[in-house]
Amino acid sequence: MGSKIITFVLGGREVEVMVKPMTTLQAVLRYQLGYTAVKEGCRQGGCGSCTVLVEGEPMMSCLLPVEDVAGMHVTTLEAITPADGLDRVQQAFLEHGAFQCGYCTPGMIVVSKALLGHNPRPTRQEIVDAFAGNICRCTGYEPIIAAVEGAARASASKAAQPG
Amino acid sequence: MSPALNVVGRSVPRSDGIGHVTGRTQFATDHSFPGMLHLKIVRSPVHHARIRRIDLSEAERVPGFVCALTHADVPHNVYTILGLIGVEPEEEFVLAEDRARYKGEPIAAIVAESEEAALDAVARVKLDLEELPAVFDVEEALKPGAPIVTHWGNNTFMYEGHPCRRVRFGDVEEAFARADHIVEGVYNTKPIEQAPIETTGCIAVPEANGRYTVYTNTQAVYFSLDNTSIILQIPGNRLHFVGGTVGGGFGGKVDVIVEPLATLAAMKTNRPVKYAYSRSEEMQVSSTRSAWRIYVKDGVMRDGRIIARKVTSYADSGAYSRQTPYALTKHAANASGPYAIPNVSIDAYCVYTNRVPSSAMRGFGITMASFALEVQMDKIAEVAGLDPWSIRFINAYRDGDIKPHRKVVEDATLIETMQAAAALVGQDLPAEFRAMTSARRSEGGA
Amino acid sequence: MAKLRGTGMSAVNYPTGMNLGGDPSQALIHATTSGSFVVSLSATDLGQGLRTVIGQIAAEALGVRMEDVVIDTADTDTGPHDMGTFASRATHRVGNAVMAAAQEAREALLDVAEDELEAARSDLEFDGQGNILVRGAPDRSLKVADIAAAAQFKYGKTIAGRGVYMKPRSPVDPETGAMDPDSTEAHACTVAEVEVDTETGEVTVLSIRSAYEVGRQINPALVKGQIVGGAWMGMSHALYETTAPYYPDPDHNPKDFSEYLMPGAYEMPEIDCVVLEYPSSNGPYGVKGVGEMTANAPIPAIVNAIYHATGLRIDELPVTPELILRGLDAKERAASVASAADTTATTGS
Amino acid sequence: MTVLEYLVPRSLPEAIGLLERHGPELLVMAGGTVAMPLINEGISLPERVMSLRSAGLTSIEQRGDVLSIGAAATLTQLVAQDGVALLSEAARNTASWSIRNMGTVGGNLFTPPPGGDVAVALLALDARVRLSGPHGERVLPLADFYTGFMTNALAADELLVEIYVPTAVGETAFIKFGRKHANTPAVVTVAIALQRRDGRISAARIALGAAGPHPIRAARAEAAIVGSALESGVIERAADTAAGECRPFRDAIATEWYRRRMVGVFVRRALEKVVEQEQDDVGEGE
Repeated sequence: MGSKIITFVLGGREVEVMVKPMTTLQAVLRYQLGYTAVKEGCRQGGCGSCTVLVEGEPMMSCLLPVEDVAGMHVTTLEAITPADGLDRVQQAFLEHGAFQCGYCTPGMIVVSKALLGHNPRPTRQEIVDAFAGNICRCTGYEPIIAAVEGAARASASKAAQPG
Repeated sequence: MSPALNVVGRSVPRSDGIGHVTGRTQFATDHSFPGMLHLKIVRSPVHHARIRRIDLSEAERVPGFVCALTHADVPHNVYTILGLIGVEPEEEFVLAEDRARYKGEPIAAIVAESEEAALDAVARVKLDLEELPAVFDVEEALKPGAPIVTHWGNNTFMYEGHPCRRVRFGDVEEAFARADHIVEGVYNTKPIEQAPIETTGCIAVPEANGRYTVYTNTQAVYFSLDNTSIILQIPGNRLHFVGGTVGGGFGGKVDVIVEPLATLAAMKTNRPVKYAYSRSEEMQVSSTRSAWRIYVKDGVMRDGRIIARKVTSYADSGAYSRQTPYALTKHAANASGPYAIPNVSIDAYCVYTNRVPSSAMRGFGITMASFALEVQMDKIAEVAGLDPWSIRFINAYRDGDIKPHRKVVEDATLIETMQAAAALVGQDLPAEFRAMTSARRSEGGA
Repeated sequence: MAKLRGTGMSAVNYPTGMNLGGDPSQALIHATTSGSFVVSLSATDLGQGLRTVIGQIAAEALGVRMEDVVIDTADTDTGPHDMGTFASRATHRVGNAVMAAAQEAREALLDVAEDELEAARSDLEFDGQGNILVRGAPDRSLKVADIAAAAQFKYGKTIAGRGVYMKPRSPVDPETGAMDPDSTEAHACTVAEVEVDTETGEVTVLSIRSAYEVGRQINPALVKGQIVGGAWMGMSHALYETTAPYYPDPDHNPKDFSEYLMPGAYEMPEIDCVVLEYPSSNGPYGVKGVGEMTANAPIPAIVNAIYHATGLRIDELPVTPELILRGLDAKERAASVASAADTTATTGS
Repeated sequence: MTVLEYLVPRSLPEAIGLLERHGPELLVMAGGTVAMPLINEGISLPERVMSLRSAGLTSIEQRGDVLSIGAAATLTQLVAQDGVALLSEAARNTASWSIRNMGTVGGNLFTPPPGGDVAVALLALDARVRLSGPHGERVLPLADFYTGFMTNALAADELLVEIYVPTAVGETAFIKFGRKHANTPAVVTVAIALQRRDGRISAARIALGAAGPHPIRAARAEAAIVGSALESGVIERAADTAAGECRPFRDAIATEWYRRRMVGVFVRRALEKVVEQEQDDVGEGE
């Protein structure tokens, strides 16, 4: 059997790709579409560096044949980055030094966005739970947790501002 | 007084920060090129074997198979990564010849149109192996009759005629004889993986001008370039290495494993070739931090002064030594710890076993010495009837002291650091330790 | 179920710089006509922040703003030779090379500035904001960018500098081990608190508090990042990690992140640190280096804390829960044998 | 062989038809969290793979006193359901958020130990599984589904399509003990469901994970406590018996010795948790 054309919505834009059977979403994003914020730390579902949102929910793109997201909305870090500057979560990662080598960072930020989307004021425990599938070898996690707490506070104070 | 500084000493934002939080930072294998081929390795399934035959016939029939490389294709197949700084002998096989010395040792490389095809072809290579007895323990490897791992006939790295890196300072035996207490310990540590989140990898790309550009996540671009040049026997000016952005290193990316074969495959196929470790390769066949066994014997006086220390250390280098001989030298230079000990004897062995080679890792030669010595210090404290803080203050080195390797101590601040830690945790120190400094003993640093 | 708490400490030195020397690093700096300084190197950024720290050193040494410095590194067609980023050598070696290159580039700038500002060299100073001033004459200043442009278009001169740093290769005396095995020594003292579950053998690290002395900190936030991340890695080495869980038996070597054990965010203890600065004599601005050493002191501190909590001397890493349980079992057996012996002795007397 | 075909049936009959057509060489996959890593690494080289993700097997519904769980329902769905607390807890303690969004309840039954934490809970709940093939359907107790390490009662042409869990479960407790607190393989997993009448245990199911070739029941421990009150001596007896009868193994995470010891500790702690929950309930009632 040959290749198929699969259509899905990537960061709000419909894309069409021709793929061999069972090509992973990760491979399509990185090697066909050039979305290299989707990282490739293990391809075992174990590091979280390839995390993307499928219909708003975090998933490991290395374990997902692209056929399974046909017609769905996929969001990568590229789509989280606003045209003008940085998202609040990205800003918080900068301010808290929540990365060193930067390789786990895209996955961490995608998960943070998903978490804050579901739960704008997460407890420390909820943050820790959300990151259980994302491995960082450099920072000791503490600055990452602080960044998410910081982003949540920033959102709350912005929401509290009149007008 | 030095002039005021403008930017040194300030927590300025990281210059790569925006790239990292937006994912725009380009890591080595984020590049991809039209027509790029994929290289995967056929590895030894056993710890030690004679290789009788490599049968590629079935692999060659896999759709997408492009070529295979064996040792015969590698111009200078036996190398030593530290050969660049004069370390001998050449010992590691880029691709195994008649013998595989560890489980996971590369025997052949398969180049294919896709990663899937390369993996498929690798699975179809038939190896005819005669399994040989293997040795996995550093002291077992040194016993007479142990399986010999190296190709020159013994299981230790030789340091200018000695089977270990030696340090001799004073007379430990005389000091042991007059010591009030002898404190002995043996410390064992298991191998550790650097485990960077980005696996080791590179892409070698043939350029229009006959050169090869290699995008790599090596920690040391020239080290990798120079070793590649030696292994492939091509002038360094035909190689252009591009790197600098590494998704975690911790010493795991100081070896030169992927670049020579990827470049060789690019030369052979005239196409871009990617060779990146899978996670299981990174975990199971990439270099580790050595396992260590460290024997420590200290002679201690009633007042807590350590007057003699004898250390015998064995680092499990695995089948090839890579950076480990250098780690032993660093270890030997520091196995007395940050203490002033007048009589010291150190023997540090780099031992070959049928294990995955060990190499560099964060804390190279020191991390496990610090573990052994600092646990030993607590034992000494107990024997001498002192608390852990006192034993360290009493023995702390000062500027002007002579280390066992004969270097005069210049930057000692152990005492000040311990005082700061005590203050941080609310540990009361006796006045004599509060007043102590690392200044030269002759300058009142009593 | 008992949970036992204990505190342990350790104090360590760390020799920085590739130990036996003979490991040169070069830097080349040139000014563009827009006033940027391109610093060409071949060091790598592993995440420790090399580009940032070297950018700070270059800006400081050149007397310009951080944003006027471009770090171009690890391209062997443009970068001069460098041994690599390992052995806590990068900031030390490359930083020194950059300072030397910056000095030469400054001199070249001053050559032109003397003419452009009609002032003696000894009266010129950099304000660190991208300007050269005539001391005592605030109205007489020029932008570095204008001087760089003038050098190119008016004088036909390059604004460039070359730098290299090499600690000469030190031989080792094979008999005595006499050698020069470091460039400078940094220090750390760590206090760890643990809690041990005597039923499961689990060790929970409650806190890791440390003092570090690392010479001059180029960027304190990055230093702190190394200390926090290193504390995590030290705890991981102490209690979790290995590729050979049954060493020397080579079997059951982990293949993925679930089998290769490392603590997660949940396991992170409270981390606290203070940093002392005793500038070294030979590092750039007194740097010693901090990247490698931060995982070291936590390991023995944790192991010593386990002893304090349980009375078990552990001499093996990683300290698995099984190791603790077997140790506690042996201790209990020894105690019961001892008490049986006591009973016998008492009865016998 | 590079995968030639990835089949994504839209209904159960279509899936069964495809399985019949392609035979046992067809790799059946649901969430992909176990199969995909093996395929990515070239350890598994299937020619044809069928995904059950879109075959209409994803619902979780309460029907009377039975919770019906589609085999392709995700672990995230299982966390969210409020019919059986033990299942939510087991699912919450499995893997990570992303993996729970992908991994399925059915897939968890095929995950070799030390994985398969949800399966341990299902075993304690006396779940039954519905198997469907071209010649009809059958329903088996989960306890009869497992036949050995990575082997089961599924015929070559059958699919596991649904899991039935009685909702009247009595008192339950779940503990997963790993070397870390989250997203980690089990040293041991314990799930317990008890019924008590007049202060005495009338029925007990103690299920263990990572303590045998597949999730197992500690039948002798169960027998040892039925008829007794749930008090410390009885709890100790259950723990000791379970530790004696389990069949643990050594892997990268733990030795057989350590696992056996932890079976004892965590069977006891799980039973103590039941007691504590009862006291909490009493406390709340006052």
